[in-house]
Amino acid sequence: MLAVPMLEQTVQIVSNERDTDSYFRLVLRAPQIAALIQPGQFAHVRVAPLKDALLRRPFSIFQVSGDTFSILYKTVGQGTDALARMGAGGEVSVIAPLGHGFTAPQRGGETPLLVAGGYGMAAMYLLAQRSPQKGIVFVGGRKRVDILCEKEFKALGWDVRVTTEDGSHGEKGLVTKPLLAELRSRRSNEAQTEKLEIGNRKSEISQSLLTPAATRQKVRIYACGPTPMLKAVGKIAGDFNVPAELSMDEHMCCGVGVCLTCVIPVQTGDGWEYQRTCTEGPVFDARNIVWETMK
Amino acid sequence: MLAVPMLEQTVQIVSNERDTDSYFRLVLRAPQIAALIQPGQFAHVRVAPLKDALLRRPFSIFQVSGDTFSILYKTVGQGTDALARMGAGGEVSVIAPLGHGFTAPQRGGETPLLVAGGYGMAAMYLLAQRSPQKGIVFVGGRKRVDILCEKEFKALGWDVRVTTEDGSHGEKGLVTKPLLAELRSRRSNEAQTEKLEIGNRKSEISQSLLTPAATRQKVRIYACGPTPMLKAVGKIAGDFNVPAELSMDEHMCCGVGVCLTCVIPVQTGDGWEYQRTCTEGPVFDARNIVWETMK
Amino acid sequence: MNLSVQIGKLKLQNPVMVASGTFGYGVEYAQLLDLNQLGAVVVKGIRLDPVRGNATPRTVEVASGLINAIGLQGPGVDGFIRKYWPFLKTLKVPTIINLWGTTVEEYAEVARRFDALGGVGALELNVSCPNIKKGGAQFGTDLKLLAQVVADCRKVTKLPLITKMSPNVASIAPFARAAEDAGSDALSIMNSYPAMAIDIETRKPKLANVTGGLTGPCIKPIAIKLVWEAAKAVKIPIIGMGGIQNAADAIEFMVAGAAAVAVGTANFYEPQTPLQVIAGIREFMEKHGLKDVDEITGSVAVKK
Amino acid sequence: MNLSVQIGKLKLQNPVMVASGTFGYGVEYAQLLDLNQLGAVVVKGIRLDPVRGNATPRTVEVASGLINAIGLQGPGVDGFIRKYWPFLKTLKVPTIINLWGTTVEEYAEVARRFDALGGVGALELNVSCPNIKKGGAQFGTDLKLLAQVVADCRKVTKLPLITKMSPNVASIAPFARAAEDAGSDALSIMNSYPAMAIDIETRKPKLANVTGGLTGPCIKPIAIKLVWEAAKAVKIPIIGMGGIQNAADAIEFMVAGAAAVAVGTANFYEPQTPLQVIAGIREFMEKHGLKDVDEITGSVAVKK
Ligand SMILES: Cc1cc2nc3c(=O)[nH]c(=O)nc-3n(C[C@H](O)[C@H](O)[C@H](O)COP(=O)(O)OP(=O)(O)OC[C@H]3O[C@@H](n4cnc5c(N)ncnc54)[C@H](O)[C@@H]3O)c2cc1C
Ligand SMILES: Cc1cc2nc3c(=O)[nH]c(=O)nc-3n(C[C@H](O)[C@H](O)[C@H](O)COP(=O)(O)OP(=O)(O)OC[C@H]3O[C@@H](n4cnc5c(N)ncnc54)[C@H](O)[C@@H]3O)c2cc1C
Ligand SMILES: Cc1cc2nc3c(=O)[nH]c(=O)nc-3n(C[C@H](O)[C@H](O)[C@H](O)COP(=O)(O)O)c2cc1C
Ligand SMILES: Cc1cc2nc3c(=O)[nH]c(=O)nc-3n(C[C@H](O)[C@H](O)[C@H](O)COP(=O)(O)O)c2cc1C
Ligand code: FES
Ligand code: FES
Repeated sequence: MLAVPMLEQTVQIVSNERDTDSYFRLVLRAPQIAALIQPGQFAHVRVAPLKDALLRRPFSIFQVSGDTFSILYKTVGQGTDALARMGAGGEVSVIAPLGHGFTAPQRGGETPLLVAGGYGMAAMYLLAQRSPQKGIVFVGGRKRVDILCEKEFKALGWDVRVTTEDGSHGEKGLVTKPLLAELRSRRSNEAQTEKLEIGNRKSEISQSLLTPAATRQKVRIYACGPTPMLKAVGKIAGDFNVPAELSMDEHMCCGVGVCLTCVIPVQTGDGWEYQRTCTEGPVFDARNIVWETMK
Repeated sequence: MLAVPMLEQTVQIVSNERDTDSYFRLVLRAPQIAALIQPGQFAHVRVAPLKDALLRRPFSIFQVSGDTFSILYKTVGQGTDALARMGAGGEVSVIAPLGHGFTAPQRGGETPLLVAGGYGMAAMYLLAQRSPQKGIVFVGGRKRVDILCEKEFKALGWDVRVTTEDGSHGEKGLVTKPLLAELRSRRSNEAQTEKLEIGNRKSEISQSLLTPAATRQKVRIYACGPTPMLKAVGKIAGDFNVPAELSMDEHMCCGVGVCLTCVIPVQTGDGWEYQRTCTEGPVFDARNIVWETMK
Repeated sequence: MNLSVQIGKLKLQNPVMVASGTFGYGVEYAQLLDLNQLGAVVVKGIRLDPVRGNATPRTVEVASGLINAIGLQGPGVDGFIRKYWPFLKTLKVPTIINLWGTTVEEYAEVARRFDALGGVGALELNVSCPNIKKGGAQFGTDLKLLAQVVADCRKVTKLPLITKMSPNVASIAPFARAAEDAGSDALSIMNSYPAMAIDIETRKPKLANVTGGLTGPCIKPIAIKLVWEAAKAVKIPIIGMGGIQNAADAIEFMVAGAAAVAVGTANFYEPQTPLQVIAGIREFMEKHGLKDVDEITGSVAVKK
Repeated sequence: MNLSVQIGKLKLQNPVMVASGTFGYGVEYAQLLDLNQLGAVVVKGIRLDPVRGNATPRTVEVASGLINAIGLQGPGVDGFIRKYWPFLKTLKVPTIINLWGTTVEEYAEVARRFDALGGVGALELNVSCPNIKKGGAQFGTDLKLLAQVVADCRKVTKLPLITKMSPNVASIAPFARAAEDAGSDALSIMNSYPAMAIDIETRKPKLANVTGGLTGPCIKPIAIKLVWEAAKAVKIPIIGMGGIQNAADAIEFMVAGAAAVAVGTANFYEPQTPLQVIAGIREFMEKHGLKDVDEITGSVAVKK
């Protein structure tokens, strides 16, 4: 039960600068925390200058570098607004790292397909950086300014596919559009391969390709973004029988599993139960989420 | 009833600097307000960075210079602490000028005796500056750092008499000590004059000196400071039959007369009633305050 | 765009009033804002005779709120009429008189006096002040007394009667219905909530009266719930109040079921609040394409 | 310097507990603070069977507070004993079980089960949760039901019984006395206050459960008053809670009449709060030259 090692510390702001538009990057000096972080985990941040709002705010851990870690956040309300006004040298209290992150991609394992909407990109960087295999990043947003870290992912050598709803950057449409296209093309390639191989003598490798399981093993989806996007990705993954890990964005209160605010319905043997996004999650296996019970 | 013209404005901080120890001087650019200020009035200041505390804080108006006015404040709690952290260029909302201040000293009228404890000095400066007559300032404090504006009053050409409770500056003791001494010496001088003149032929001027009323008219006490000090000053003024105007320091809420928080018991024809420090005051005639009913 | 609302037979140009006891007698704020922009001015609670009120300290600041125990200091009916009515009657917006008594008879007598005065917009029966030993909340937390106060005042006046409800009851619905049944034209919800603060250094209560009433943003979630519950229980309009700081707060009360709102404690720190609320309601209506402010009232989406 | 306090026959090394539902089952915070420094660990409310709880959203932040409607999600008695008891029983400080039921019989049965378990410090009867349709506050706002729950639990266990009081009553004194008379060894005051928040853009309540319970600093002045009133009404010790953020808050509850305190909502944003409170109480005792923490309890200077 003491699965995830976490620390509560008051740490120094190294920098807090605007990225694009309403997005900021906050770098914190926190050597002990930085050393513990796994991709997909989050930090629970107390923004001291908040007036009558008491709760911490959860943010995915974006990058880890030496004795620092950073978050990439969008100003959407009083907490993030107040945070954006803080400067280098200031202090914030953080509880981190928290939650169960993504399954690490394995060398020679499934090809990672990352799907991110808006600040969902923040949850993905460490995964990509630490992955022994390069994959594809599907990144979507409403408009050009919502497309974050394109450069960073390209610098890692990943294939970045951009979509915007207004078409101001990359392909016009939702992020699921190129994802679907990619999965379809992979399926038809496989089907092609299958047909070819069925026509010829079957090798052991081609044998495994015949089974649906094989199709599944070839790629693994990792997604983070708004819930409707995650739901769509989950559905696509189901349709294609591809494993998908979704990092869920639920309102949180304690962040450590005591208050039971952040629950989502998760399938269990005979039914479903509410599990905590902050503790059992934020990353859940898409197949286990009972979407019908969520609003 | 619309006696005091007041304004609510968000104004800029010109400077906010430490005076001595825990005292700060805040200068605000507020041309319209500055033009209206009378000695003894106060400003009701909203300190925006306060967290869950909502109310404005009242401060005597210290100095007026061109299009600015200033306050001199001591950090004693969350509001003044937060204020002290604000810097030039920042903004505060003020409602000012508020309250009924001191009676202006008249040329050839009573000699003003100012009595101040701690930040009470702040309420006195404008009075001294605008007085056509120079007088004496009795200033007291716990220790050296509580003695404010000594230089400023000296620069105005006033006689400044300092007391500290620990003797670290000026005379050791309470501020009432030199006040009492001064009043005693004035009385005995007058008695002297009286005796002399009674022995000789009486001039018209000496005639007026014979009546108690004459004694009263020679000095007028103006006081601001902690309530026990004001009470002591009020008593002394009564004993010597000298008029005294006391600027009362009561907790305030609205500052404009609607909430009835800041009341003190004031003698009326047949009894007493609660009057508002923010509206009928902060300056009251010492003779009218019903000390027994105050805590 | 129609912002006017109806409280009994009284028509207000907009739904934003000020809460009794937080706006004096109007005149005090006349320099800082144009009173004629308000929905109505509600004056500090008045009884027959002058009232000295409680000893000081009378208020204490707490987290996101204030506790007060003023003790209904006031000039009495005659004093009010002499000192404040000449100014108030010149206003273009109605004055609502908040009144109280120590007996049912006194409530009725004060109501009669203000009925006779002429020109008063409505009477608000304060049966919920927690800070006086006799009168106030004593009447608002007893179903029979409440009904009697309202009924007896009803007999002496045709002015709209607003009953100012106490939150300090186990359930507000029966009290709301009792006031409605006894002839109240509207309900004001809520008065302050009984509360206390102690200075740990001196061990003394921070208020001379020991206890007081809690107001301000801290009580808003309680007030919203009470308005929502009362709105389900009665047909008469509700004036929502408790911690309103801005238009969003006011609209929240209206969505919960209030036909009008009152700004209270916020006046003390931001006297422009009532006007900001009116402007904000207008903006909200524009944004949401609403023609009449009553489309907001009771629009909360709760499955029955 | 003696910080220990007595709750029935249970001795606590210091008067600072954590409030049920804000500390999970202890284990979750074990990495962030030394649980063995606490007065006691109070676990989330448990009934006989597992409880799924309410739909989400379950909490919403409000001015200086929080509204929650968790709906008492929990593993049930067996699940608790399997999953959490092995850890809790290793602690050097007592575990207090917060329990509830949908019938008087269920309360007693859960009490019996925990009595039989052995090693439990005390039982806290949650008769005051506002967020469940059956059970909870239903029992704490009805004098007869309250007395029956306490009496029936009393029959099945010698463990100290703490009754967790609802603030949503017109007057707490009779309820406090009813719990005392029925055999309760202590009272916890207070549970959350019924409240509501609405999203004005969507018109939807911000909680799936529509209403919830208000907690945090915003309710402290209400809780202090209730503790003060209950302390005048009963002889049994009171555990004060509601918005405690620091030692000064805790001491204020004690001065008002509490023998012990619990830190609730503050754990969510500052998990070190309980330890800071303990340290601060020690400092306060030193500063004021107090030898025993019980010198603080009920020391409020109010003229009778
Ligand atoms: C696991 C996780 C990871 C996240 N990672 C990021 C990230 O990397 N970058 C980023 O910009 N944002 C991230 N978010 C969302 C971020 O927590 C919210 O944007 C933030 O809490 C908003 O706070 P506020 O005070 O500015 O907004 P307000 O709307 O004023 O907040 C009011 C309350 O609602 C909560 N809240 C509001 N929006 C959200 C939300 N979307 N998710 C959870 N709680 C919310 C706040 O925490 C607060 O309690 C993440 C959320 C979760 C749960
Ligand atoms: C007419 C008047 C003139 C004043 N002039 C000055 C001045 O020139 N310089 C100066 O330093 N101080 C002055 N004060 C006192 C000043 O208002 C308080 O020191 C200040 O309000 C403390 O606020 P805080 O938030 O720092 O303290 P806190 O103790 O945190 O304040 C809590 C609450 O108590 C009130 N309060 C606390 N102390 C006082 C006090 N002594 N008087 C009134 N309210 C108080 C606060 O306004 C606030 O509502 C004056 C007070 C009055 C009434
Ligand atoms: C200082 C003060 C005085 C009050 N006096 C009265 C009063 O005389 N009559 C009355 O019915 N309500 C009185 N109230 C209650 C308010 O009218 C209002 O119901 C309450 O403050 C809740 O609104 P708010 O949170 O916006 O302040 C008073 C409130 C305060 C803060
Ligand atoms: C999220 C949450 C869950 C709670 N769950 C319980 C519970 O299971 N049983 C109970 O008796 N009280 C429960 N409470 C009430 C607290 O124990 C406490 O009485 C209340 O929060 C007041 O204290 P606070 O203001 O310090 O939080 C809960 C409170 C919160 C905020
Ligand atoms: S946020 Fe409290 S349990 Fe997840
Ligand atoms: S502070 Fe409100 S009347 Fe004086």
